[in-house]
Amino acid sequence: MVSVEQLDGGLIEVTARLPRLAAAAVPGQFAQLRCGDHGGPLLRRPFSVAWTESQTCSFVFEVVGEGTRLLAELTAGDVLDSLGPLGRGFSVDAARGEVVCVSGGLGCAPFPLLVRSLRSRGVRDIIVLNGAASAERLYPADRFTRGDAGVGVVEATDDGSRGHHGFVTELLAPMVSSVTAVYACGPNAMLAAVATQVTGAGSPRVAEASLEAPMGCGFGTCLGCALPLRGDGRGPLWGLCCSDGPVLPLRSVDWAALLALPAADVA
Amino acid sequence: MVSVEQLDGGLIEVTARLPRLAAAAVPGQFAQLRCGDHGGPLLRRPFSVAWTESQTCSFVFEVVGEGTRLLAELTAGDVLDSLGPLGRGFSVDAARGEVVCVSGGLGCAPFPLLVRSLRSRGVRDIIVLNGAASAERLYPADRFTRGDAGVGVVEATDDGSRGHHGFVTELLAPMVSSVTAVYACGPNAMLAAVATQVTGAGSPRVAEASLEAPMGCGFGTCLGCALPLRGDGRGPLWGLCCSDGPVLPLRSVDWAALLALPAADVA
Amino acid sequence: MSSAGLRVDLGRGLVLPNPVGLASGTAGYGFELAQLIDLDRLGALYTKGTTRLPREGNPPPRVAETERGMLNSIGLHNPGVDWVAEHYAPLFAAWRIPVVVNVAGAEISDYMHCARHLDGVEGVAGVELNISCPNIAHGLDFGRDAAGAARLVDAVRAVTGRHVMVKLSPNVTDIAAVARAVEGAGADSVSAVNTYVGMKIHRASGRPVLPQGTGGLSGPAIHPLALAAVAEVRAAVRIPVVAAGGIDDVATAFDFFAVGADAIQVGTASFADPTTALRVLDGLAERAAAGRIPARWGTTAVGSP
Amino acid sequence: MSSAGLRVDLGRGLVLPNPVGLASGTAGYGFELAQLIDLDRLGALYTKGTTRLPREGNPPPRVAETERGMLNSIGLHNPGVDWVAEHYAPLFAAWRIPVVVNVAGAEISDYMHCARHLDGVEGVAGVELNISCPNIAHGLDFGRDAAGAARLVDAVRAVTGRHVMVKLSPNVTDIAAVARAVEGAGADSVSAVNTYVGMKIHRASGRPVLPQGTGGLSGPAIHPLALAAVAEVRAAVRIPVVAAGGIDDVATAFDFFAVGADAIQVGTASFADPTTALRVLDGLAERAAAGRIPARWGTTAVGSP
Ligand SMILES: Cc1cc2nc3c(=O)[nH]c(=O)nc-3n(C[C@H](O)[C@H](O)[C@H](O)COP(=O)(O)OP(=O)(O)OC[C@H]3O[C@@H](n4cnc5c(N)ncnc54)[C@H](O)[C@@H]3O)c2cc1C
Ligand SMILES: Cc1cc2nc3c(=O)[nH]c(=O)nc-3n(C[C@H](O)[C@H](O)[C@H](O)COP(=O)(O)OP(=O)(O)OC[C@H]3O[C@@H](n4cnc5c(N)ncnc54)[C@H](O)[C@@H]3O)c2cc1C
Ligand SMILES: Cc1cc2nc3c(=O)[nH]c(=O)nc-3n(C[C@H](O)[C@H](O)[C@H](O)COP(=O)(O)O)c2cc1C
Ligand SMILES: Cc1cc2nc3c(=O)[nH]c(=O)nc-3n(C[C@H](O)[C@H](O)[C@H](O)COP(=O)(O)O)c2cc1C
Ligand code: FES
Ligand code: FES
Repeated sequence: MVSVEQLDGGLIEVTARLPRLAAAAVPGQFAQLRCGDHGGPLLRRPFSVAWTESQTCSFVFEVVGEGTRLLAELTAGDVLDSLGPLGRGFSVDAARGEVVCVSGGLGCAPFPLLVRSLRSRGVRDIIVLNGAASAERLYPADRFTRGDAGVGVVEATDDGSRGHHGFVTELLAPMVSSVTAVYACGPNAMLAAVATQVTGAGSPRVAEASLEAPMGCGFGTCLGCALPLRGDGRGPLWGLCCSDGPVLPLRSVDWAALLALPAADVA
Repeated sequence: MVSVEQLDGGLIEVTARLPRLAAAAVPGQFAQLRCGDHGGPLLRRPFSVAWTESQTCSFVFEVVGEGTRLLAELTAGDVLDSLGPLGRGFSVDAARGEVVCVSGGLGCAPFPLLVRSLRSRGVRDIIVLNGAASAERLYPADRFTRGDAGVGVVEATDDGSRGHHGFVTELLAPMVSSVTAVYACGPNAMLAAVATQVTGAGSPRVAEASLEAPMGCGFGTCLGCALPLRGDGRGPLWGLCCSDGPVLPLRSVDWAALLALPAADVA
Repeated sequence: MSSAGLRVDLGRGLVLPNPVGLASGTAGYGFELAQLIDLDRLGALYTKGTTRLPREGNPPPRVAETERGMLNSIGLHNPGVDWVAEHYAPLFAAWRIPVVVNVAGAEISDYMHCARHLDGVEGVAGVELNISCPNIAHGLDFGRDAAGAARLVDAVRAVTGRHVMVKLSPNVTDIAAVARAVEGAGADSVSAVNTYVGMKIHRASGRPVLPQGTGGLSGPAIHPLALAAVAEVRAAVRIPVVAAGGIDDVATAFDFFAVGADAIQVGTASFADPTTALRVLDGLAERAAAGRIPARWGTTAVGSP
Repeated sequence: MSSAGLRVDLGRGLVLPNPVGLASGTAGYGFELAQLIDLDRLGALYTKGTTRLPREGNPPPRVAETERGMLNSIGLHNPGVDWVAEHYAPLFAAWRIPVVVNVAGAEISDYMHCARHLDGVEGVAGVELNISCPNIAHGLDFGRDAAGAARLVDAVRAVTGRHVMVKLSPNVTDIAAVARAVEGAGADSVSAVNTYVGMKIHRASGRPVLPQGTGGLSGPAIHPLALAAVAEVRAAVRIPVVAAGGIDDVATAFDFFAVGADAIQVGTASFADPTTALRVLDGLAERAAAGRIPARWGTTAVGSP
């Protein structure tokens, strides 16, 4: 039971009847989706839970390889096989007053759900800083706000085709001292840039990012999804993206080591 | 460009736009069909050309494994990737007057095309002896005759649910001496039974069968599709089903050796 | 589905309630999977490869997918044998599923150390000597040399009364020779196969995806290779043979019983579907109930290939 | 697509117009494929394994499909070297594509006989010694033993002035040692890999599908294994390395150039699509035209794994 929506710029939003996942998922958690049936890839692919209704869950992605190609081919009536919710989500309890979400590209995925959750917990003002390569690749602002006046979206594009011309992280600096929480999701370079802005004195109490790593299982048994965490100075300590994360405090990640790793894609 | 017709008893007839195959195929030849796309089986599957129109070819099969399951899933608009025509077909030149076709189960596949070809070459009477396990698994008689009064179909079923109760080969005995050609296709045991009826004196000049073997390529390069041919007495000589056959003179096959081989299916 | 009557006695105290186990490195130490499935119904849990000292493992990427297979280069990321004996074993002791600790090392003394520390520890049903890990320096030496493997087993045999299973490497010219050697040295059983050395290239850079260059290939792609290897091992030794390699349903598991395996391990398939081993077990129980499992899981005579 | 500038000189007179060849046993002696594709555009045809005397081959089934792979047990069905030299070579001589005759045997004298009979025969561009056929008795002995392989190459070297390529078996503990040994004995190049020993079980009977029990696994399933093997061979020898194993498009072919192969062979993929090798060649020519092929096909330094 699936519906597939093609957004501008190649973004795709798939909504499927997954009542148990919908009931259990907290913002920032992900599901392992099977792509294709027997002939499809051996391993599942991880996707953030982008939205839930009582019976359904939505995921946002674009086609980057075989798995996402098969997901994009789903049609109404197909069954989506999902395992989850998995991993640790965002800390929402300490957020108060104003918070900011920083999204880069497909990093938008966890934020609609996070925004709803924060608002339902009484967070007054939420600013979503949403960046992408170009205007048509921006996830639509109203999918973050869902008509809620307490949520604002500020956009940035690398090519200046909409909103701020430049990196989305450039929009963060002026607000970093006034918010109680920063949540980020996007490319590693963007996350590292966010991390440098939230490590000084007067930084927000909550500063977290959702990270990615190639996954074997998604539930902590294969030890495949290692991410470099800050160690004791003798090199990084490997944490697991799927079970220590995917959401991690920005200060616990060894950003230099992370940026030095080969790209996660294998194309 | 495909149409798929579900017949009774699990038989399926697929018709696809394959103009070059349609133009070139002679009765008894086969095509190597790709089943599914990238995720499907590595190797193609061989199917007899059952019927041709100027632009299309038809194939008859039932679902026995992964490849045929994927073929059965084809829907209108899908492309059928075919390699062929391949192999040697039936000898039609020497046939005159009366001929008989003996079909067992899915052995029906090559006969509609053969019957049309024989009639167009002036063969007066064609009897198709069509056997199957039960009535609903019989390929419909009118697909052999296509309304042609010069073609008769006599049916046999193992369970007696239609026509002669027993083996189709039992119907052959009374006519074997009066026909100029016997063409057979079906399970090996049936073909062997036909072979014993056509080897004595007064046997028809043409006595041929279409055989099967697991195939790697279908065009003579892998040497995978070995069939035991009559050798010089020191054991069988291996011929290639795909290029020496699939149609072979009944007398050139080493039936004892063939029946001693493990079944071709690998389920 | 009842799994009574599926008991497998592998010798020296290692009795599996049924032949369906979870392969080393694909089920951690069981804690995560216990949240997802009823672990206690299974026949055995083979833990992540455990070493003398804790190990951080290799830098990522540690896994990469191939055609119907996956490469891994985890590098024996594990908390060390002391931690396992002190903190995990007491939890294992509360489970019904026998836990076999997979042990790895670089020197014979490493294996001896681990075996000694696990000997007599409640909750540890036996050790599986991983002499075949392709992802650490020297990790393959014992597995690739029959004499070396025999020396290793001999030394470990001297320090433990527990069941000693030896996990064979398929990356060898003559797996039967290694199997015979470890049997001769006192191994109670062998398991086969570990992963095959493989590589994947990152197309944009032309460099290997895994920083170590190579990794271990597992999954359906290796199933036919593992079958041939297990058949060869079965023909070479009398001790029980525990089979692994590309099992993803009851049919692929049964293929191993057909070549004479005594028990099986489900590996990579658990990643995509953590219930795979339970499905295999249910299928097995169904066949057993229908009388479709002859003595010793229907061993057929398969000549040494 | 032009393929000018793709010439590969493998030494001792074996010059390939381009690096894309058809692997032994997957193109027969070329005659059937010549009906289906423009064979003369390709870089080399490696013939079916050819023996001293004609061979009938193994009883069927000879092929069986596995997950993204196939097993074969053809058993060197071939007309014998005399027939090839007398009847086929004159036809080869009329082709532009260099034809390398793949030679197999049970004894050193068999190989010597074949090499001698093919030496100086017009139309035969070289011999590829198949020391690694898993489908005949003794067929693996030379390929699995570095010293034996060296003796074989040494003996063949003495009776032919033609290019001698040695086809390595991957079913060994140390493929680099075998490669070094044959290089030392005078091989002009090596090709790797031949098929991996595998098995498939007929589910209804529980018996192997292939009457010999095992067969050789080829196709996409082995691609990651072949990449690791070729990388290891590349690091071990200085002579040219011709790579095979699971190539089914230009990307999978390029993976081998990334690990330092000088040329490639397309095998199993030709069965499903006889135009595969031409597609690979076109893709290669396109990349070459775009300057995306550095010297020696973009060899990157891949450490011995
Ligand atoms: C926790 C988590 C949440 C994610 N959420 C989303 C999301 O909501 N929307 C979205 O579009 N993408 C998300 N991703 C990335 C997404 O999983 C990859 O884009 C996807 O796996 C690519 O699969 P493919 O088969 O199409 O690509 P291929 O490149 O063909 O995949 C090949 C292999 O590489 C791995 N891989 C490729 N890219 C990545 C990546 N970026 N991260 C991890 N592994 C990768 C795949 O898992 C697979 O094993 C998330 C990743 C993680 C770890
Ligand atoms: C020349 C020729 C013509 C044929 N024509 C027809 C036809 O018109 N209609 C029809 O229904 N069937 C026909 N067959 C049989 C058909 O090819 C098989 O039923 C089909 O390959 C099964 O594929 P699968 O993937 O569904 O089955 P699986 O059993 O999953 O196939 C697994 C493997 O076994 C091989 N295999 C299984 N059964 C056979 C068989 N009977 N013969 C050869 N190989 C087999 C397959 O090729 C494949 O490699 C023909 C076979 C040959 C050789
Ligand atoms: C991610 C991963 C980690 C593994 N780690 C170990 C290990 O630590 N020790 C070991 O003996 N085998 C290890 N293996 C090998 C498996 O136990 C098993 O032998 C192999 O994967 C083949 O089975 P499969 O194809 O079902 O996965 C590992 C396999 C995988 C996929
Ligand atoms: C049906 C078949 C027959 C083969 N026969 C031979 C042979 O006679 N001599 C040889 O050296 N290799 C033989 N091979 C091995 C191939 O040449 C090649 O090394 C192997 O198949 C790996 O490449 P691939 O995965 O692209 O098929 C054969 C392979 C197949 C599939
Ligand atoms: S993906 Fe397996 S441990 Fe994280
Ligand atoms: S199927 Fe390959 S030679 Fe006949």
